[in-house]
Amino acid sequence: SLFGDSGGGGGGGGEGGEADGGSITVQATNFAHIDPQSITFGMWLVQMGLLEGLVLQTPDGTDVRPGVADEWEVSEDGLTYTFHLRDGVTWSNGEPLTAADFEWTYQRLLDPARGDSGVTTGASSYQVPLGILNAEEYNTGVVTDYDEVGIEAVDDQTLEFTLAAPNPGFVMGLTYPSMLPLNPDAVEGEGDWQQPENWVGNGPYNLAAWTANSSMRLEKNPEYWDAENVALDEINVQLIEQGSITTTVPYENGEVDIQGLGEPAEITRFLADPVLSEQMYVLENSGTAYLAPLHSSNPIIEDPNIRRALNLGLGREEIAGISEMTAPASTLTSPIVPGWSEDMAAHDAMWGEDAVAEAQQLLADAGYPDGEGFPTLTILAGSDFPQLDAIIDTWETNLGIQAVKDVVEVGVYVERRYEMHDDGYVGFWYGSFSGISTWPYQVEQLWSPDMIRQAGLDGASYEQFLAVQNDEAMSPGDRTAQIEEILSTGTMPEAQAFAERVAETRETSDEAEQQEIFFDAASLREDTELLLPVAWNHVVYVAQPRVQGLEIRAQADRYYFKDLWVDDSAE
Amino acid sequence: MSRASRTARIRLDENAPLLDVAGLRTGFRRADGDEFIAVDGVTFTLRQGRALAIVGESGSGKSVTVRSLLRLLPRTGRILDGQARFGGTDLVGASDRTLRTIRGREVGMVFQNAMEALNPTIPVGRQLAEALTWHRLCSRSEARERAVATLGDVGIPDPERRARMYPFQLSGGMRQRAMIAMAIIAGPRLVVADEPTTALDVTVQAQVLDLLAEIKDSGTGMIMVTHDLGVARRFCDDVLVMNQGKVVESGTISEVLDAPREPYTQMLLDATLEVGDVARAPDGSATAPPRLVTASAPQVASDDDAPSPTPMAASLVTPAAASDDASAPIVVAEHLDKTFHSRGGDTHAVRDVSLTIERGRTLGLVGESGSGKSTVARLVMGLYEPDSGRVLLDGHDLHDETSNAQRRRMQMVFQNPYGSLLPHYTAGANITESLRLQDIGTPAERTERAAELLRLVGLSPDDARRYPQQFSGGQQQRIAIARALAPEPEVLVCDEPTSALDVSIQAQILDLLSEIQERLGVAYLLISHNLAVVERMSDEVAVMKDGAIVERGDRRAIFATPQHPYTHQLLDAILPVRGVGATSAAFA
Amino acid sequence: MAFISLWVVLLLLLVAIFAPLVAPYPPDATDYGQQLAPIGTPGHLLGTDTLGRDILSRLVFGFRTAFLVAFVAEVISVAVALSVGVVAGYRGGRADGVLMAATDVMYAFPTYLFAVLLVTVFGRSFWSVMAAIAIAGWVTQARLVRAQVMTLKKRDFVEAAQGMGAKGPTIATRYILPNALGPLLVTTSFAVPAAITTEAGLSLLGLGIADMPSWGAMINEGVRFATSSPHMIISPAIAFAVTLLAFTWIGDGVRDAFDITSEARA
Amino acid sequence: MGYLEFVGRRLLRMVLSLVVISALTFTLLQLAPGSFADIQRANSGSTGMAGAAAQEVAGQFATRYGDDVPAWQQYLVFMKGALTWDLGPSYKYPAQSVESIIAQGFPVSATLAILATLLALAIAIPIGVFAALKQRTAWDTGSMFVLTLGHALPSYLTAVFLVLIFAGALHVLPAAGWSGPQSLILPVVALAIGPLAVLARYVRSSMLDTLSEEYVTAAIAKGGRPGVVIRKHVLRNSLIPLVTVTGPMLAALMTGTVFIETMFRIPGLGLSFTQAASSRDMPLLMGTTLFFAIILMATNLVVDLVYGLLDPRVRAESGRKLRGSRVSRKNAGDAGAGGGEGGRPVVQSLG
Ligand SMILES: Nc1ncnc2c1ncn2[C@@H]1O[C@H](COP(=O)(O)OP(=O)(O)OP(=O)(O)O)[C@@H](O)[C@H]1O
Ligand SMILES: Nc1ncnc2c1ncn2[C@@H]1O[C@H](COP(=O)(O)OP(=O)(O)OP(=O)(O)O)[C@@H](O)[C@H]1O
Ligand SMILES: [Mg+2]
Ligand SMILES: [Mg+2]
Repeated sequence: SLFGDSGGGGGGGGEGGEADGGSITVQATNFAHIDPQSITFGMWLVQMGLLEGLVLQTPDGTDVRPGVADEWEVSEDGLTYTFHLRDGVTWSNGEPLTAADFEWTYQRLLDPARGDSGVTTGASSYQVPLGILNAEEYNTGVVTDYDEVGIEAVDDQTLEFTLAAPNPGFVMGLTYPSMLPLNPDAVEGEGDWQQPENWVGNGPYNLAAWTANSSMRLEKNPEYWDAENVALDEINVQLIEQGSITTTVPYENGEVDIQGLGEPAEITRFLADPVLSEQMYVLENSGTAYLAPLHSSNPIIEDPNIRRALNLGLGREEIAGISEMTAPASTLTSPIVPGWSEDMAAHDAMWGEDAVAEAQQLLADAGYPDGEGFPTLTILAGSDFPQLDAIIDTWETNLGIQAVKDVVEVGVYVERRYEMHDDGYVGFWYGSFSGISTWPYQVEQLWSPDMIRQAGLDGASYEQFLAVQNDEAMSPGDRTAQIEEILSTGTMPEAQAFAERVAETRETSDEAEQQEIFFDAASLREDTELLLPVAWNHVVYVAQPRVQGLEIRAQADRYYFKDLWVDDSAE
Repeated sequence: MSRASRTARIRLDENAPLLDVAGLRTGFRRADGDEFIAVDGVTFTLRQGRALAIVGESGSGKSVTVRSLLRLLPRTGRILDGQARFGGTDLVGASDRTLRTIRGREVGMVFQNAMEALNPTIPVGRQLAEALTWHRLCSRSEARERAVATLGDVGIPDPERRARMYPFQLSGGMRQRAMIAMAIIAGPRLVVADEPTTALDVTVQAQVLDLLAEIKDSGTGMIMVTHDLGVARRFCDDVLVMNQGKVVESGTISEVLDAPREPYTQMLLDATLEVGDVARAPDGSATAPPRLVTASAPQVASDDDAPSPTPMAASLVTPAAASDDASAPIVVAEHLDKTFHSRGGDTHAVRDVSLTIERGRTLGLVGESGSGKSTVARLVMGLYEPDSGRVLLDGHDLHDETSNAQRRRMQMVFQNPYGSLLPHYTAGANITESLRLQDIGTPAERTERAAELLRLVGLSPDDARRYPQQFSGGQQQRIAIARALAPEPEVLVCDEPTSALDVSIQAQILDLLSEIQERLGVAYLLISHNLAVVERMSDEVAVMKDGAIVERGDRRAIFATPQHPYTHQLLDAILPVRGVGATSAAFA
Repeated sequence: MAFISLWVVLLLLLVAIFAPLVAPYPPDATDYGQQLAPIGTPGHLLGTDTLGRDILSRLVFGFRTAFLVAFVAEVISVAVALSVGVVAGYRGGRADGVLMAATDVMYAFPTYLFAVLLVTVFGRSFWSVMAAIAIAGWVTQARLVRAQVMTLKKRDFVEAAQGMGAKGPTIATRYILPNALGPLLVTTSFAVPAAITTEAGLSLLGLGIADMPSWGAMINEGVRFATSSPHMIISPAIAFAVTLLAFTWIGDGVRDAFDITSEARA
Repeated sequence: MGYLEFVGRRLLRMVLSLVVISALTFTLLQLAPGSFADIQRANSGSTGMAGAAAQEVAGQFATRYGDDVPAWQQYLVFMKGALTWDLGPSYKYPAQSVESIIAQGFPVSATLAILATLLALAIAIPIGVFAALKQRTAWDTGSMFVLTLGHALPSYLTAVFLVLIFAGALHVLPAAGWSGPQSLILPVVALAIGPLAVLARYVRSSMLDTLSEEYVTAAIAKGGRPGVVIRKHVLRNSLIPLVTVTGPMLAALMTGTVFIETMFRIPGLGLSFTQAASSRDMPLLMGTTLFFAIILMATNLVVDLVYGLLDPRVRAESGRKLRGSRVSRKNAGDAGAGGGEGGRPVVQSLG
C-alpha cells in the first residue's frame, strides 16, 4: 500500500498499565542499510535489538553482560578468549545459531575484497584495537589465509579468539556492532537480506516493515532466547534525515516516545519546564568537538608555539556557553572514560585570563603581537554550527586573529580536509564526535596514532604521504610500509612518541597497567597540540513518562530495546 | 420572418412609440475618480417599424447610448439620469429581472464584431438556441431546430451543418449573419445594431445590409449605429447625429442629410467622400481637388488644428542623379509575383502584377481585403523580395541596388499611424530617424528639419518633444507623413493612410497629401478599399482581386466605364450619402 | 497597493544600502551574556540568536545580502535573456531553434544540480549562489523576450524602419529591444522575491551563502528553534513576507502599468 | 495529419532533450567534487579503518560498469540500461535497483502532488471567480491580499507554522510521518498554499478577461441570467487556460518537494533525488533526473493536447500554430498568474 505497512504513528499502542506488551515510537537518524559491518547509522539500530552479539553492555554502559554467550574465559597470558554459546540459541527462523555462524560473519567482515557481494558501501566497521591476531593483516591483504586469523569455531557452541597482544578491553569491544552475527543463509540467499521478508536475526526484535527514508517497524522475536523478558511487542522507528530540521513537536504531540535532543534552545526550554525537565536523560560530556589542522604550504600552524597560542586563545568558556549542554573541553579524551583526569590536559589552565595572557605572549614572541600580521585562518566545516562563529569570535577577541569559516557541501568537505592547500588557505577543520567512551576507542581508534602523526607532518612530508597513499600501482603491503616510514620519520617527535606509547599498551595484559599507559599516551597527544579540543557535548534524550527502563550509555546506540517497557499509568 | 412567440410578452400600444428615450446620461468612473460623461442628455423617439440611424464621429457616444438602453455597460459605467421607455417599461429603471425578459426577447442586439461577440468555444447553433431556452420560449430540441431554421433565414447555406460549427470556422460574412440570427431568433420588436458592417468588405457589407433591411421591412424597429452616412441614408428613416455625447441634430434622413441645420452635420457631410464627387466637382480635376476642410467649416471635434503649411527650407539631401528622362515613370513594377509559404498552405498573394507610377502623380490601388494590396505595396517598397519580376525606381532595379541613397527616394505611410511610429521615440526623433540612419545632416540640421516638417504637416515645432501616444490619431498620421517626407522622397507609398481615422480627420489628411503633392511634386501609390478616396486622390487607378490587377487605367475611365465585372460589383456596393441624383444607379 | 509597496521597497533599499548605519550592531557582534534574548529585550529590539547576535542587525544585513543576490542575479539573467531572446525572436530560424531546445532542456533539468555544482566548486559564496539563481532564471525570461520580440516584429514600426533603410541589428536593438523591456520588467519584479526565496531554500539545503548574514540561514536556524525561541523565526518570517509581498505588488503594479488594455476594460 | 505530426515532433524533441539532459547531468556529476565513496566515508565518521580501507569501495560497481572504466563508458552503460528501464542498483542502496526506488517514491510524491493540486484548485477556483465577480470590492482585495500573503511565504515556512499550530499547539494532527490519511493533511495543505494563490490569481485575471469579452455582453443581451451566463460562457472559457498553469504545477509537485518531504518524513522522490545528489549516487541521480524530465515534458505535452481538446480553436489549428500558441499562452499565463513566478526557483520543488 501507499503508506507501506508501517504501524500507526501515535505512540499509544500500550494496553493498560501492565509491564508486558505495548509499543513505542522512537526516532533514529536515517540510514540506507542495516548491515552492521559497514559504518552507517543503520549498524546502531541493528545493535539496539535486531541482532545480538556474544555479549551486551550493561544498561549504564560500564560493563558487559551475557548475550548469545552465557560464559567465557580468558587464558593466563590474556591472549585467548573462549566463548560458550547458550544451549538452544536460535535464529529467528528457528534454526540453531552456531559458533560457525560467527566465524563466517567475521570472515565476511574482514574480507579484503568486500565488493563482490555488493552488500556494503560504507567502510568496514571492524575495530582494529580489538587486536585479533592477523585480523587487520587479513583485511588489508597482507595475510591471505583466513585460517591464520585468530578466530575459530571449536565446536557448535564454542568460539575462540586469539589476540596478537593482551587487550583487557577485548570483551567490551565485542559489543561493537561489527561483531554482531549474521545469518549466512540469509545473507547469501536470493533477495535482499535486509528487507523484512528476508530478515533472519537473533535479537529480541525482528524487522517487520521498512519504508525507506521514513519509518521502520520491529516486532518481538518469539525465538529470542530471552523472549520472556522482552516487554514491548512492537517498536516503531521514525527515520530522521541527518542534519535536517527536527523539532520536538512530534514528541510533545505524543507521536514519539524517545528522541534525542540536539538543539540548545530546546534543551534550555525543556530544562526550564517543570514537566518536561523530568523527562530528560542526560549523559554528560560524552562527545568532543575539536579542531584538526589543515595542511597548507603556509607553514604557520606547523609552529608548535603558534598552535599553543591558538589553543590557549580559544575562549572555551564562551564557546561552551552557547548551550547548556556543552562544557569547555580541556582534552580530546572524554572525561567519562574511567580514570580520566584533568592532568591529561596540555596546560594547567586551558582557558581564562592567564591562558589568554600566555597565548598573547606566545603570539607576540612569534612576531604577531595582538595578531598583527597574522594570516587569516580558515575553519573548514561540513555544515554550519554556532560553535564555528564562537571560535572565530573568541580568537579575534582574545588574540586579534582573523578567521573565516568555510562551510562547504559534504563532497567538498571530504576532499578539502585532506588536501594540500596553498598559501592562502591555512587553518583547521572542525570535527565532532560522540560515541564510545573506552580507552582503546578514544586513544587508539578515534584520534588514532596514524591520524595524529599525519596531522604532525610538515608540508613536504605530507605531500610525500599523499603521493604514496594515492599510488594505485603499489601493493597494499608496500603502501602500509611506506606510509609507516613517512609517518614515523616525517612527523613531529611528540606525535611519534604518542604513537609509540600507544603501541606499548599491547605489551601488558594487566588492565590497570594498560589504562595507565593509555592515560599517558592521551596526555602525550594533548601535548602535541595538533588537535585542539574545543568543547564537550552532553548527550540529551527525552522520553515520555510511560517509557520505563531507559538509561543512556556512552555508545552511539545509547540503549537496548530489550531493556524497555511501558507503563501507561506513569505520569 | 420574425416568429411569433408563444409566451406572453410586453404589451405594446400600436400607436405609441416603440422606444422613447429622454435625457439619457451615462458616465464612466475614471481611474482618478472623476466621472466622465460619455452620453449627455440623449433624447429621441423611435416609432414602430422605423429605423433610426445614430451617426457621429468616433467617441461621440453612439455605442454607449445603445448599450445604455439595455444596460450593457461595463462595471465602471452607469446611467446617471434619463429614461428609456420601451412599451410601458422604463429600461433605465426596470428591475434586473424585467430587463432580462426584454433583452434578447424584445430587443435584439447585433454587435459590431461578430468574431468577438460569439463565444469561440460553443457551436453557433447552441448559442442561438440559448436565446430561446433562456426565455423558456420552447424546449431544447425545438430551440435547436429553430436555430437551424433561423440560420437558414439569414441566408447561411447548409444551416444544419453550420449550426454545429464554431464561430471561427465561419467566414466573416457568415459570422455576422449568425450574429444577426442570434438577435432576431426570439422575434424581438426592436433590433439594435452597433456598426454591424464596419468590419466587412464592401461587397459583403452590401449583403448584410440587405438582410437587415429585410428584417426592418418585416416590421421590426431598428436602431443602427454607424459612422457611414451612406448606410444611414440607404437603410434608415430617421437619423440622430451625435457629437461629444450630445445629440447635435435629429430628424428624418432627408431633413438632416439634405438640409443640415447644424454646422457639425454639415462638416460631417462635407468631409464624407463619395464616389462621383470628383466627377461633379466644378473643374473635375484630380490633381488639385478642392479642399475638403473649407475655411468656412467649423472647427472639428478633434484637436487637429491644421495651420497652413509653410514652405520648405533648403534641402539637406543631395539629389539623386537626375534621371535621363524626366518624363519616364518614377516607379515601374514588372510582373511581380509573390507566394507566402506556411504549413497551413501556400498563399499566392500577388500574381503577375505590373504597374507604373508617374512622377508627381498618384496611382490608386483598390480591392477588397486580402486581395494583395498591401503585399504589392511592400514589394514596391522593396520590403519583400518578389518571387519573380522586378521594381525599377527611376530606372534602378531596387533589388540590385541596395544603396540607401536609392531607398530614401521612396517612403511609406501606414494605415495605423500609432503602430508605425516608434513609441519610445519623440515625434522629432521619429521624424529624423531616417536621416540619422543614413547620416544625412548634422544633429542640429536634422532638428531644424524636423521643425520644418512639423510645420509642413500642420503641427507646431514644439510638438517635436512629445511622444506619439500624446497625439491624437490624426496628428499621429501627420507625424508619420512628416517622417516619410524627411529624406525628401520622390515616391510615397500610402497603405490605407486614412482608414483608421474619422471622416473629418480623413479629410484633413487627404487635403494634406494633396497639398504636399502639389508643392513637392511627390508621386503617390495610394492604397485604399474606399473607392471614394481613390477616386478623389488618384490620377490612375488599378483594381485588384485575388492577387491580380483586374483592371487599370485612367481614373475617370475606371469610374465612368468600368470594364471588369468585379469593378462593377465594387461600384454597385457603394451607398450614396448625399441627396437625390447621387444614387448608385448613376454608375450602373 | 503598488504605491505603498514601492515605498516599502525603497525604504528597504535604503536600509540595505545604509545597513551599517541602520543596524544597531555589526551583524556578527556576539553578546554571550545575552543569548536567545526574546523580542523587546532592551538593546536588542528583536532579540538575539544563539550567539547573542542582534537579530535586527542580522535582518538588516541579511536583507542587504538577499537584495544583492537577487539584484545581481537578475541583472545577469536579464542581460542574457535579452540578448538570447532578441536574437532568437528576431532572427528566428536556427538561433530560435537552439533557444527553444535549450528551453526544453532547462525546463526539465534539475537546476538543483547546477546549484550543487556551483556551490560545491566555488564554495558557499555570494557568487555561486547568485550564479545558480541567474542560471535558473534566464530561460523563462529569454522565452518571454522572444515572444515579445516576435509580436513586436510584426508591428508596423518595424516595417517603417525597414522602409527608412534600417538594418536588422539596428531594428532589433534600437526599436524592438526597448519595447520588449516592459514585460521583462514585470517578470523581473516578480523574480526578485523568487530569488530571495531561492536563496533561502538553498540555505535550507545547506547550500546557501555561508559567509554573509542571510535570511535563508536565519530562517533555517529559526525553524530549529521554532518551539523554544519563536522570536528567532518570527522576525525573519515577517521581514521575508513583507519584502516578498512588496515586490509582488510592485510587480502587479508594473504589470498594470504596462497592461493598459486590461485597465481600460476593467 | 497536422496533429499527429505535431505530437511526433514533440516526442522527438523530448528524446533529444533527454539525451542532452542525461549527458549534462552526468558531466556535472563527474565535475562535482567528492565521490560517492569519499562522502560515504565521511558520513561514516572520520575514524578507524575508514580512512584507508574504503579506498576499494568504488570497485564494487565493477560488476555493472566494468572494472575501472572511464566515465564516458559508465555513461553509455547506464544509458543502455535506461533504454530498457533497467537503471541498475543505486550506489547508496545497493540492494535496490534505481527503478524500484523510483517506483516506491513516485506514488508517494504523486499522491501528495495530486491531492495538493486538487485542494488548490478546489479552493482557488471559487475564490478567483468570486474575486473577479466582486472586482474592486473589499472581497476582491481582501481575498487577493490573503492569497498573496500565503504565496509570499515559501512552503517550508508555511509548513513550519502549520506544524506548530496543528501539532504543536492544538495537538490535532500528527507533526510528521507517513502512516495514514491524517498524516497527509498538513503536508498537502502546506504544498497547496503556494499554488493556490497562483491559481486563484490566475482564475481571477482570466475571469476578468473573459468578463470583458464582447460575447459575454452578447450573452447578457440575449437575456441570460447572470448565473447562467457565468456558468455557460464565462467559467468555461476562463478555466480552459488554467490547464496550462495547473499542468506544469502538478508536474513540479510530482517530482518531489524536498523540504516538505524532509520535514514530514515522507518517503517521496524529492528526498531520493536530493540524497542522490549530495551523496553523488550516480545511477540514482541519473535515474531520478531522467524520470523528472520525462514527467515534466510529458505533462507539457499532455497539457497541450488537453488544451486542444478543450478549446476548439486550438483543436482546429495545425501543429505549427499549436506550438506557437503554447508560447503565447504560456506568457499570458505568466502575466496572469503573476504570483512571483517570474523566475523559476532553482530548486524546482521549493514549492
Ligand atoms: N468602458 C469605458 N470606460 C471609460 N470610458 C469609456 C468606456 N467606453 C466608452 N468610453 C468613452 O465614452 C465615449 C463614447 O464612447 P462610444 O464607444 O460610445 O463611442 P462611439 O461613438 O461608439 O465611437 P466609435 O465610432 O469609435 O465606436 C468615448 O469618449 C469613450 O472613450
Ligand atoms: N507575411 C505573410 N505571410 C503569409 N501570408 C501573408 C502574409 N502577408 C499577407 N499574406 C496573405 O496574402 C494575402 C494578401 O494579403 P494583403 O495584406 O496584401 O491583402 P490586402 O489587400 O492588403 O488586404 P487588407 O485590405 O485586408 O489590408 C492574404 O491572403 C494574406 O493572408
Ligand atoms: Mg462604437
Ligand atoms: Mg492591407
